[in-house]
Amino acid sequence: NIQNKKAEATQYPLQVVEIPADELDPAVWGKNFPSQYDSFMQTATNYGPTPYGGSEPYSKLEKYPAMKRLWAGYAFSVDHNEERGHQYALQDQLETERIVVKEQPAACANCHAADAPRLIEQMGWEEFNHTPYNDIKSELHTGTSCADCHDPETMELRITRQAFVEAMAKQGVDVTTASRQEMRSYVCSQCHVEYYFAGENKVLTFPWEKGMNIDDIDAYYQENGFIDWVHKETGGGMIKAQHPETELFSTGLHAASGVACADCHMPYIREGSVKTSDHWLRSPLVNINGSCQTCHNYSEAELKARVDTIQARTAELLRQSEAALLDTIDAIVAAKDAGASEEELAEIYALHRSAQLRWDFISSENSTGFHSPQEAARVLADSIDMARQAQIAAIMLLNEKNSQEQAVAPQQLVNNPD
Amino acid sequence: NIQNKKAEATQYPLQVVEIPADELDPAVWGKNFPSQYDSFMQTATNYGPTPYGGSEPYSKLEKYPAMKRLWAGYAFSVDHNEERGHQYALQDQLETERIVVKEQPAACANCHAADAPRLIEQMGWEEFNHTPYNDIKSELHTGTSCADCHDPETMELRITRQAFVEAMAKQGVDVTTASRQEMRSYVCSQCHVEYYFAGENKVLTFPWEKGMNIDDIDAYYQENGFIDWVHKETGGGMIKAQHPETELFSTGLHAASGVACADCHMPYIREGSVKTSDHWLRSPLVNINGSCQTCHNYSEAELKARVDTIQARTAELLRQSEAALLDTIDAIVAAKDAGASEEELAEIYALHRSAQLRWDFISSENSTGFHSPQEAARVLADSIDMARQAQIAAIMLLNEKNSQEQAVAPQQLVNNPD
Amino acid sequence: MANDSRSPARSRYWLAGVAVTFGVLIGLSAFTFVYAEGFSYFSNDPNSCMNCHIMRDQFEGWNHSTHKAVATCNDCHTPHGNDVEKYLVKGINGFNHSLKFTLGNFTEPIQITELNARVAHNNCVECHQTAVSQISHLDVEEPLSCVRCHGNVGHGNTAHGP
Ligand code: HEC
Ligand code: HEC
Ligand code: HEC
Ligand code: HEC
Ligand code: HEC
Ligand code: HEC
Ligand code: HEC
Ligand code: HEC
Ligand code: HEC
Ligand code: HEC
Ligand code: HEC
Ligand code: HEC
Ligand code: HEC
Ligand code: HEC
Ligand SMILES: [Ca+2]
Ligand SMILES: [Ca+2]
Repeated sequence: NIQNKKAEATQYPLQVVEIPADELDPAVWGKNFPSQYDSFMQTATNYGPTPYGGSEPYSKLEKYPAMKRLWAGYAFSVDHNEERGHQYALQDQLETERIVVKEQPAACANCHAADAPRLIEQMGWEEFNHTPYNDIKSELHTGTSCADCHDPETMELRITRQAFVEAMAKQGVDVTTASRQEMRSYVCSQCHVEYYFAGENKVLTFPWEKGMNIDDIDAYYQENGFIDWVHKETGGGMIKAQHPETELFSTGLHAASGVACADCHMPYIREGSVKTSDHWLRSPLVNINGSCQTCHNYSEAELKARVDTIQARTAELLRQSEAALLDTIDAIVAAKDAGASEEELAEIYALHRSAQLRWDFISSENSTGFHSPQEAARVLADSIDMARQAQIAAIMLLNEKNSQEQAVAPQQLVNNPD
Repeated sequence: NIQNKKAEATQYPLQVVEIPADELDPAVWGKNFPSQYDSFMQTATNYGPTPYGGSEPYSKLEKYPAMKRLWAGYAFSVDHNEERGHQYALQDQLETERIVVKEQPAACANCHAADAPRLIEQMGWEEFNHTPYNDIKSELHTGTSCADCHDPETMELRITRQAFVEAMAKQGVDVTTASRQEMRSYVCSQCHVEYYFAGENKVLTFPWEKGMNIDDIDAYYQENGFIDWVHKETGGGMIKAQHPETELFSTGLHAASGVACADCHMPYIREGSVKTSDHWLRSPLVNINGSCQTCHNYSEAELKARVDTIQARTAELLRQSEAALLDTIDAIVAAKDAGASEEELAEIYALHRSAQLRWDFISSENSTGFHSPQEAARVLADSIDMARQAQIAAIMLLNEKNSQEQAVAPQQLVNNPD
Repeated sequence: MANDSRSPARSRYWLAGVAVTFGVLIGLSAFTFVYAEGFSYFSNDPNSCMNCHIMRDQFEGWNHSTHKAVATCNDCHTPHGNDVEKYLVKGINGFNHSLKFTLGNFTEPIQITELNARVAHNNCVECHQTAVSQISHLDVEEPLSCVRCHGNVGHGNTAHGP
């Protein structure tokens, strides 16, 4: 009734406890903000799979077998699952085979442990990043915490991750001057981004110096010559993309319209008569009503159908791109077996790397194209074109090799005609 | 001033003259509806080019030289321009080289002359379509007329083109039951569609039986084995797509949201206190305020930027698709020269045909992707993939031929090693 | 990211402009103001806004909006606060619209001015204090524009979001 409602309203914000500056435990913060705490804890719930996303952590390698071969020789080919709620951020990292088959740096902890900022303060930025992950494991206790996004005194959003601050600075953006609406995305962009470990000290770095779209990112990597691993079958240098939500989203219409990550992934919910931000970070497809319908005046079914169409087109192109990349690998291997040299293969390696980076950019982006539908299709078209061109170049090289052979030993051919 | 404005609001609509059922002359209709008449007459005005459209009838063959070769052996390779206002509908058809280099059927007149319905009534549907265009030329006097879209008695929108009625019927849609909002698109879909001339009688037909997207259309043509012409260089059968605005639009979000052609191409304009539909059918980019801002509450500059982004991505992919198709033609020609037979080339021809049909579907669609941005990119990705696969198959075939040759005369090779 | 141009955040020292506006407007639109019942600005009956056909679209929009039953034009478009501010705004709008209407020199679709966008926003917050009490507490400096998400509330006329 009215009285209670008015009461609720005036009560807030009521500070039950004073939150220490270094407090990481959500339960403590929750004493002051029970509703946000409750919804945040929901990120431990498995609400099941959506057509392409959701919180069921199935093996992507089993669902998309092509990945195993495309990543041959890299840790991802051993273990890679659909991601799930924030409550598992630390646990899933500690349990992945990827930290077993390869010695990983502490840099990994930047986005998976709320303890990272504290450790960085103690150890220093570079020192922290290159320390072996296994050596600091015991120091990691909390996955994601309120402290990652909020200032304990004012509860205002804040940036806590150095790699993001530096990457934005390189683009000429001072994050301390961000508007409230920008912060509703920036807090996410500290982690939901493509990254690499730069140099000896494995410093966590976002490749944004030339811009955020994939062509800029590819140009950046080409310039500094970075590669993640050498492909086991082809022997070519390769680059892996990871969760570039921020980058793909930045090329889309929602971003252009000033819509923020939190608008869809943390829509307002009612607690009694009071609105709060839903801290159950998850797929909007399980809450279309809250996430979409306030802005889009269409039925849930209609909105779901729109996402389905966009994602189905993207998924179809992803499969085509994988097929083209597998053909490319076959062709390169054949050329190598026929005696093609590394020099002769150099350009083909480069094409294959650019093609697969583009496929990975859309494949590892977690919205299956929704965050920027046309751009996702454009990037996959480029990936397919580059992969096929690499395949053609490799086939040409193979023929050259064969005819040289034949030139040397024409007999063979005459002896076994088809 | 206020007095007049209050008055105006009540005056309308006032019938000055009675319009004969068979009246085609817009000037006569204009006596009753001066404002619609005036704006319709504006379609004679050249408002200049937009980045990819507009009313400047430049030669597309000169702007995109690849077209000449892709259409080699077909009339379009001789003369094809950017289209312009409705006032030129008949004139441009009478003046195009395409009716000179090839004898065309009267079927052409279906969409370029308001006289067509009358002639069809006199001659009969099939008879009209296959009569040589030059024989009925003299009967064509008016390009587009009010009568094409309006019932002279009620001024209600009406369908006047048989090919559209039949195509919709085949899809199970009875156009006579269309809602007003549907009619605001249907009147356009009588002409702004992909078409072909079926059978001996060259009956104007829209290939929609399996559906309106390009995959359905390609499947339809494959089933009935229709081809427009034989490519001069490759000897393969080809299909040309023309202005599939209706088809591409139907796959987009505006269509899904119930937006009609007229909403953007005939926005309401205020004449004093009366709102009328702007009959100056043209590019919305020269009237973003009227065409877009009613629904999109953003600045003109912002809306223009959105269209630019969508069209630039589409244009980039169109150029890539053209490059892939030219490579395909080179490869096929090489294989032919090396002695490949029609049987051996059959599948490669089919791939090339499907690839080029998809490029043409987006290239000849006049919104440069805007009517359905993601679908346009998806279709071009398929085009590129198919073209490259055809190229690869042709290269393989070429090698086969060469090595057979070598098998027969290995000497040659030994004599001239590279 | 493009920020909402209508964001009430960037509020103006509009009071300064008021004086000027008055000076210019009084003479010019006195006639219209009277004839077109510009005083309807001082009435709370939506139909009074309809004295101008120009307002028909928004009236229709409001007529189909969720707020038809709960809020009239002036509940949103004039300050609830003290009377001085209230009548200042009404005055400005009355004269401005009368002037524009007379000269016909306005572009359609009509777009809300920053002043009136802020007035409307404040009225949302005022009526919905309870609902927005939590999300507003970080709000003092920089409120989130309500219509960015609730674009259909006042007028069911936006095809989609903001
Ligand atoms: C306009 C709404 C909207 C905005 C804004 C938005 N997203 Fe999404 N996001 C979606 C939709 C829809 C999906 C697809 C969910 C699915 O496939 O189940 C998605 C998927 C995701 C996923 C995967 C979820 C899952 O189901 O596994 C992540 C992670 C994500 N988005 C992060 C972000 C980040 C970070 C931002 C800001 C840079 C952002 N999103 C902005 C709508 C949005
Ligand atoms: C820049 C931030 C960032 C860094 C650095 C980072 N991650 Fe993650 N990680 C994420 C995000 C965001 C997700 C969820 C989205 C996704 O899975 O694509 C994730 C998901 C995961 C998952 C669950 C999904 C899966 O792939 O099975 C594992 C395991 C994981 N990371 C391990 C690691 C390891 C090991 C490292 C270091 C080599 C690392 N992460 C470095 C941000 C990061
Ligand atoms: C400190 C790093 C970090 C920040 C900040 C962060 N995320 Fe995440 N996010 C992750 C990691 C890591 C995962 C994967 C957890 C796992 O799979 O174990 C994840 C998973 C997700 C998922 C997938 C949930 C599911 O059910 O599949 C969504 C959606 C998401 N984040 C959205 C957001 C949004 C929105 C923000 C900002 C409001 C944000 N994240 C901020 C690291 C972060
Ligand atoms: C991944 C980032 C992230 C994490 C983790 C997070 N929040 Fe938030 N929180 C946000 C965002 C974004 C907002 C919206 C802020 C705004 O609109 O300015 C928000 C808003 C709030 C608000 C303001 C009222 C409201 O609901 O909008 C409170 C209180 C709050 N969070 C408490 C918490 C508590 C308690 C925790 C831990 C249990 C927590 N948050 C964890 C991102 C986060
Ligand atoms: C805060 C407002 C807001 C929210 C929340 C929102 N949208 Fe949007 N959406 C917009 C705006 C603004 C546009 C830009 C096009 C326009 O002006 O209508 C847009 C465009 C779109 C488009 C077409 C543009 C594109 O990306 O190709 C789709 C599809 C869409 N939204 C679906 C969704 C879905 C599904 C959700 C929920 C998961 C959602 N939107 C949430 C405001 C929003
Ligand atoms: C949502 C708005 C919108 C709708 C609805 C729409 N169009 Fe368009 N149309 C555009 C835009 C924008 C362009 C690009 C104009 C340019 O490039 O200059 C365009 C281009 C065109 C062109 C080429 C104009 C030129 O400049 O040469 C034609 C013809 C056309 N549309 C016909 C149609 C038909 C037929 C329909 C319905 C099936 C339709 N349009 C629906 C917005 C729209
Ligand atoms: C199904 C309707 C239809 C038929 C049949 C048709 N046209 Fe067109 N024609 C159009 C439309 C719509 C345009 C404007 C859009 C465009 O140019 O792509 C057009 C444009 C043209 C143009 C101007 C642009 C250019 O290509 O130079 C010429 C010339 C033309 N047609 C000639 C012909 C000829 C010759 C035929 C018969 C072989 C024919 N048309 C059959 C609908 C049709
Ligand atoms: C009877 C056939 C026919 C109908 C019906 C028709 N069109 Fe056209 N339209 C044409 C032809 C033919 C042209 C090309 C004229 C030329 O280039 O000579 C054309 C050109 C156009 C153009 C290009 C104008 C420019 O400046 O480049 C637009 C836009 C257009 N039509 C929109 C529409 C819309 C919207 C409708 C329905 C409201 C419609 N048309 C109905 C045949 C038709
Ligand atoms: C290419 C198709 C087309 C042609 C040609 C055409 N109209 Fe229209 N006309 C329309 C459409 C579409 C509407 C909107 C009807 C609706 O909203 O129901 C319309 C509406 C009208 C209306 C109703 C009032 C209004 O403005 O919305 C009148 C009167 C009218 N047209 C007169 C004419 C006259 C006179 C001509 C010839 C000079 C003409 N039309 C030529 C398509 C056309
Ligand atoms: C009659 C209303 C209406 C008109 C007129 C209109 N739009 Fe839209 N537009 C919509 C709706 C509804 C959507 C679907 C997304 C949403 O729900 O916001 C949309 C979506 C879009 C999108 C994203 C979807 C896509 O196609 O990828 C763009 C871009 C867009 N409009 C631009 C324009 C431009 C430019 C114009 C003018 C040439 C225009 N619109 C005219 C109603 C309209
Ligand atoms: C004298 C005729 C007339 C009357 C009576 C009238 N309006 Fe207006 N109104 C206009 C005109 C003309 C415009 C366009 C002005 C512009 O675009 O700058 C307008 C614009 C507006 C705007 C948007 C532009 C702005 O100033 O923010 C609002 C809000 C508005 N009117 C509200 C109202 C309300 C509420 C009423 C009734 C209390 C009302 N109007 C009565 C003629 C009128
Ligand atoms: C529930 C609040 C509310 C009510 C009631 C309301 N309006 Fe509005 N009105 C708004 C808001 C908010 C906007 C700004 C819309 C936007 O920015 O998307 C607006 C905008 C306008 C505009 C400018 C056009 C535009 O879309 O920017 C006019 C004119 C207008 N209102 C007139 C009226 C009239 C006349 C009435 C009564 C019949 C009325 N309003 C009732 C909230 C309201
Ligand atoms: C004169 C008081 C008043 C004003 C001003 C007002 N509202 Fe409301 N609003 C109400 C009442 C009363 C209800 C219905 C009861 C409820 O849900 O609280 C309501 C309901 C709502 C709802 C829930 C139902 C719906 O329409 O979705 C939303 C959202 C809302 N208002 C937003 C706004 C926004 C945004 C503004 C400003 C543009 C605004 N209101 C201005 C009184 C007002
Ligand atoms: C980022 C998007 C967003 C913004 C900004 C926003 N809202 Fe909401 N609002 C929502 C969503 C989503 C709901 C639905 C919550 C629910 O019903 O669970 C909602 C619900 C409401 C309700 C209905 C609550 C009820 O009891 O039914 C009111 C009232 C309301 N908002 C008012 C406002 C006001 C006033 C503002 C500006 C201070 C505002 N909103 C800003 C997204 C937004
Ligand atoms: Ca997931
Ligand atoms: Ca044109």
